[in-house]
Amino acid sequence: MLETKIAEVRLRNPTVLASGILGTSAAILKRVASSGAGAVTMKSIGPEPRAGHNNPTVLSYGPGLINAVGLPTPGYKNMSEEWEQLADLEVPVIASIYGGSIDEFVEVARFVAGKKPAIIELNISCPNTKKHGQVFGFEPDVAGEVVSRVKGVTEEIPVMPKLSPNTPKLKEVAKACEDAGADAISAINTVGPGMVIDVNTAKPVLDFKTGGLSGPAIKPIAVRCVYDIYEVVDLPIVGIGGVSTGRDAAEMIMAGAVSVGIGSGVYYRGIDVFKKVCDELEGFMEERGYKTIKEMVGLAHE
Amino acid sequence: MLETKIAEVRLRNPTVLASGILGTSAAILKRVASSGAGAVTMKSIGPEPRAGHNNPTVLSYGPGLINAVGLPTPGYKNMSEEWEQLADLEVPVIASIYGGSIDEFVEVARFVAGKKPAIIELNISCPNTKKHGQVFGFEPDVAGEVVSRVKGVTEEIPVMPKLSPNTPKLKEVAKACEDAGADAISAINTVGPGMVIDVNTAKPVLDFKTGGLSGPAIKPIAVRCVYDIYEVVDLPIVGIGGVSTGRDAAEMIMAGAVSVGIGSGVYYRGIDVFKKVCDELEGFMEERGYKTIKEMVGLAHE
Amino acid sequence: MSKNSLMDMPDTCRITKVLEETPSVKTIVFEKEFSFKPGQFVMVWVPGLNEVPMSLSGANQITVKDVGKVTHILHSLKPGDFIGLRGPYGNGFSLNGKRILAVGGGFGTVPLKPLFGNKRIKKFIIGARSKLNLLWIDEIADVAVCTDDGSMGEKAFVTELADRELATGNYDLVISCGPEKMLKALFKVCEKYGVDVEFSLERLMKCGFGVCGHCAMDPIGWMVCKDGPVADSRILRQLTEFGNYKRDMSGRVVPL
Amino acid sequence: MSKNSLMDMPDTCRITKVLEETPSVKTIVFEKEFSFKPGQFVMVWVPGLNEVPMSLSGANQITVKDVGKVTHILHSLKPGDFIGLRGPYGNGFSLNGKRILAVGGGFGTVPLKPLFGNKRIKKFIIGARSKLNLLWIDEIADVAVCTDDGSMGEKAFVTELADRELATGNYDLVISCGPEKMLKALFKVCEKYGVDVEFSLERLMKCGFGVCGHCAMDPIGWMVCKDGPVADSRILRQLTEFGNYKRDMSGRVVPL
Ligand SMILES: Cc1cc2nc3c(=O)[nH]c(=O)nc-3n(C[C@H](O)[C@H](O)[C@H](O)COP(=O)(O)OP(=O)(O)OC[C@H]3O[C@@H](n4cnc5c(N)ncnc54)[C@H](O)[C@@H]3O)c2cc1C
Ligand SMILES: Cc1cc2nc3c(=O)[nH]c(=O)nc-3n(C[C@H](O)[C@H](O)[C@H](O)COP(=O)(O)OP(=O)(O)OC[C@H]3O[C@@H](n4cnc5c(N)ncnc54)[C@H](O)[C@@H]3O)c2cc1C
Ligand SMILES: Cc1cc2nc3c(=O)[nH]c(=O)nc-3n(C[C@H](O)[C@H](O)[C@H](O)COP(=O)(O)O)c2cc1C
Ligand SMILES: Cc1cc2nc3c(=O)[nH]c(=O)nc-3n(C[C@H](O)[C@H](O)[C@H](O)COP(=O)(O)O)c2cc1C
Ligand code: FES
Ligand code: FES
Repeated sequence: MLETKIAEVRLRNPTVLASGILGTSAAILKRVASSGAGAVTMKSIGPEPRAGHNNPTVLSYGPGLINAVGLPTPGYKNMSEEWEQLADLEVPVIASIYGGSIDEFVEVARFVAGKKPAIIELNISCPNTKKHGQVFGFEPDVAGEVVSRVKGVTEEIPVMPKLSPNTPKLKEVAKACEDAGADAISAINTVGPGMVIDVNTAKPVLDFKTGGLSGPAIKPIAVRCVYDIYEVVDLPIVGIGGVSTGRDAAEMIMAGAVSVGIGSGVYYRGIDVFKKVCDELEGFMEERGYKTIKEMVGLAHE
Repeated sequence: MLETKIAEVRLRNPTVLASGILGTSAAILKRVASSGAGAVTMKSIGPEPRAGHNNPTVLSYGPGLINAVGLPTPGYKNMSEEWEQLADLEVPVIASIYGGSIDEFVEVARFVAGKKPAIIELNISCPNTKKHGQVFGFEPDVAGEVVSRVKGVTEEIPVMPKLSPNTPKLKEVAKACEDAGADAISAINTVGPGMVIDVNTAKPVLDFKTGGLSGPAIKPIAVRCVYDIYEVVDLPIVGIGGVSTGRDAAEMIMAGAVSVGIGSGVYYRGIDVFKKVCDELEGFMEERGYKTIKEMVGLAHE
Repeated sequence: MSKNSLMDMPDTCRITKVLEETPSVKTIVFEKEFSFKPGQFVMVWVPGLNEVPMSLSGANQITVKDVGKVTHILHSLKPGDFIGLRGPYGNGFSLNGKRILAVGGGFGTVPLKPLFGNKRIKKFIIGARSKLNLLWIDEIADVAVCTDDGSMGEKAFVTELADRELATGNYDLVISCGPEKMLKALFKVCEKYGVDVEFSLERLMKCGFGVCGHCAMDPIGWMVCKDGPVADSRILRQLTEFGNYKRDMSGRVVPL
Repeated sequence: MSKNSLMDMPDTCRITKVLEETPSVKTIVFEKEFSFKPGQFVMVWVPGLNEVPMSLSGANQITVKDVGKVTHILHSLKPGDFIGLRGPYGNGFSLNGKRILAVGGGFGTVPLKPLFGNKRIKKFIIGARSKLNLLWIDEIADVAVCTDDGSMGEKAFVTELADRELATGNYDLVISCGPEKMLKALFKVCEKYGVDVEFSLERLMKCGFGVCGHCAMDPIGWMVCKDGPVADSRILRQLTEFGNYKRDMSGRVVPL
């Protein structure tokens, strides 16, 4: 009942671990898979080792989380144990990658494609560093170029750019990605960014000062973005942002997603959020008479 | 202790009723003033009568509010009773205006200036209609033109553009407004927009389908925007977004605001939120040894 | 700070029953049960169309008069259809009296229904244009009925019957709901006898929870959705707007 | 869904007292009181600098060894200065035993402090490099002391003393905190005697609440911040990473 597909990749259920949550090692990815996820995304991988920002990097401000981890990565070359252990993972593995230039995207993508992940996700949407991430996702032409250059080296591995809610040109970016050959789209990355200031010391709390928002606070933005993207492209969409219940998942699917990413939901409901969301979604589908995920995709567009 | 100033306008305390909350009539503005607000903003006034969207227009999604009221307005000409009754209001009145073209902005501004409000706020940031609001606030040149054209007809009344968090060019827009002669800046209007879909019926809940987010969910975004604007302009800033406690107000002030707008706070703490915020802010200032609001403005920039 | 505020998002549930009360009034019964105070209302969302305020005529029902676009569609709904509900909103009747006279004019009887049988209400006066529009009169023990056309009960306005009742000196509170012009006239009568009132008012509503300001009445900014819908004599004496004008969707003042 | 989650934002409060425990260890007492379980930790924010995990050595205190940048600044703070605290995090010791042996190595004694006086702990073994590094030994009733250099107590490693104690068969649980190499050796001793353990581990931490994945240990993804920091024998037997390697800030595997 819960089976779905992202491009040609089959998922046993629509829940996908979002990038940057828990995905730092093969071990924890396996644990997430056995907690019920339909697919798992690795923490975004970059060209060179990078420590990311100092702490605090991830906090809760109440209505949601705020983070600026700053894209720490061992660098794609320094992950041989992880790559090996990922081979026998029970669910599809999505490799998220980033670069500080389009060439770097291509460099990382070429290597990573050789490791045969189910999908390569392009992080062109992280708001938490100066030179990476969303700078590649704000303008349609830049986003399109990243996609088409990466597609040139990834052979049969599907490529899925991850879009930012922070550009007013979201629809144009999505369309440019489709035109450039993207096989799927994921959306959204974190919102804002925002800032929290400690009033006793008058200091921004995050080390990077600003951080992207995630969790329940941003769910309506994520739903709207997925809805908007669905209107302009014919690609499968992984809807990410604020999902932590089965109803949230249904909402995202009705907005147009074939599958839902879960990140902050791990904070709100624990590592077995995947199983919980699946059970709730199944309950909802039974109650309302839906037999497949496919039937529900995009229903809100009537 | 709480006195502050926006441009040359003196306020007995930094709390300002944000536009569109309660500000539909002189009567309710008076009630807000007697509930402790330091200044009140009228609901945005447009050129012609406009009903706005059908209901639902304002809802709570949990972490915040979502609204698409759609800029209902009697039209500036049809408000004679309100204008008369506003004359004896105990605190400064800010008149928020909008138009569907720069000419309309000028037309409304000219008339409204004649009514001598303390400040004219330019709503170039509402996300909830197709032709008004944030279409004028996304690009620095457009925003600058609205400001300079309006300045041409408002004589000594200070002009305060209200900025949108939804443009990546926020700093550039702020700078353009300053260069165009703005006397102050208010920020932010609502975030997103977002969408809520009812899963039982697969229908977007708001009549306009999408709506702007406000309240606690967006506070970090508002704080970051004020922080960013403070870095690039020398104008007084009215910081708006998610303020409902004295600590929230202190945070906004430390980010760079001379005064704080309160909208959704009315929902979270009732119409006397203004008095509550003032009491709490005063308590905080006493505890931490601050004697004036001014001392605290922008402290987070060290 | 944190409100349990999903009560302010329409919650869709199924209609279980539809009762035809009069040719133009239907009661819609739904799955959801509210714990409420008589006089409180809910915002009723017709998915994809619009949302309007309706008094609760019971814990799980509203009673709707077909007067326009939304109410017309509400009349066409069938058991199994979904409607969205949020609330309950407003203050409800506080019933600050020991010997209460209740007056219902037309479908203004709706919010009084949960009070049928209330021991402190000594009498109900129910009026309508004609027999066909009378609501629930056989469910009330002590009821005086009147119609404008005399098709049932006395041919009179509820104000006349109320005047007569109040002359007995037997009442210390009048509660009522109905057309505002009627309420205004009734208030005059009550003031003449020095009897307190609690009247349920209506204004255009958007948020329903005291944020948009659309329902605020002059000159004190009394919000029908949050401070009301039930106003007592002290409030009514201040509301210069009462019985005179209201505001349309744009916020423009229009006569009643 | 709604977590009372401002506990996951640093709450700044003032330092009230600073105690010098050894030349390189200070206890920082603050205004805020945590209700906590021994073995739980807090994330300590030095405003404008960084944030690090520290065990609670009491409801309102941490005890810090000066080993690097942040801890060095922590050592320079004075009463009246603000630090930010969030937590408490982690599981704490469950103390699933009746006759417990507690072993503290170096500043690993810190999380054991709230257990001084616990009736089920029959004996403490406290070891350090030298006399100067021994923490709180005169506050414990039944304590065996050892130092690497023999400057106080026995010249021995804690593992040797533990081996001797366990040989008596008097214990059903060993709890400990200290350098991971020491814990690894101690675990071997305990396994030899078939005695269960609860050891408090350390890994680089970012979120502290089970979201970033940075502290997860191979091969089961056991998260030190949330599933730990206290691991029991069943867990330790599975952690191939234990005593061997860890991950740096970038996530790269580095030897211990
Ligand atoms: C507190 C309160 C309780 C009410 N209880 C009941 C009830 O129990 N039963 C009942 O049948 N009606 C009740 N009403 C009136 C009901 O809301 C209107 O009849 C309904 O909104 C009409 O909608 P429409 O689209 O069918 O009519 P329209 O064609 O839109 O307009 C007809 C009239 O309905 C009123 N109206 C329209 N929209 C709104 C709105 N958003 N808010 C308030 N009034 C509106 C206006 O006066 C308008 O002139 C109540 C109103 C309020 C304020
Ligand atoms: C659960 C737990 C409880 C701890 N309890 C205490 C305690 O009670 N007293 C005490 O003095 N120390 C304790 N530590 C260790 C303490 O966190 C480190 O000593 C401190 O982070 C060093 O920071 P630094 O900047 O001074 O050192 P650095 O110069 O940054 O590094 C020195 C070493 O400290 C460790 N370290 C640095 N940053 C972190 C981090 N974010 N998370 C974990 N380790 C880090 C690394 O191993 C690093 O190699 C605890 C650690 C953990 C995980
Ligand atoms: C702590 C944290 C780290 C993240 N790191 C990454 C990352 O490395 N790459 C990426 O594409 N997205 C990253 N994200 C964004 C999430 O994948 C996701 O898009 C976002 O959090 C919204 O989903 P959520 O509300 O379910 O968390 C991170 C989010 C969080 C909270
Ligand atoms: C119901 C509602 C109506 C609003 N209408 C307007 C408006 O007419 N003009 C405007 O400039 N801003 C309008 N806003 C935006 C607010 O003034 C404010 O900028 C925003 O809500 C953020 O502040 P808050 O979090 O304190 O609500 C509206 C907001 C809400 C919630
Ligand atoms: S309807 Fe919005 S304030 Fe009453
Ligand atoms: S520190 Fe983030 S998961 Fe443990």
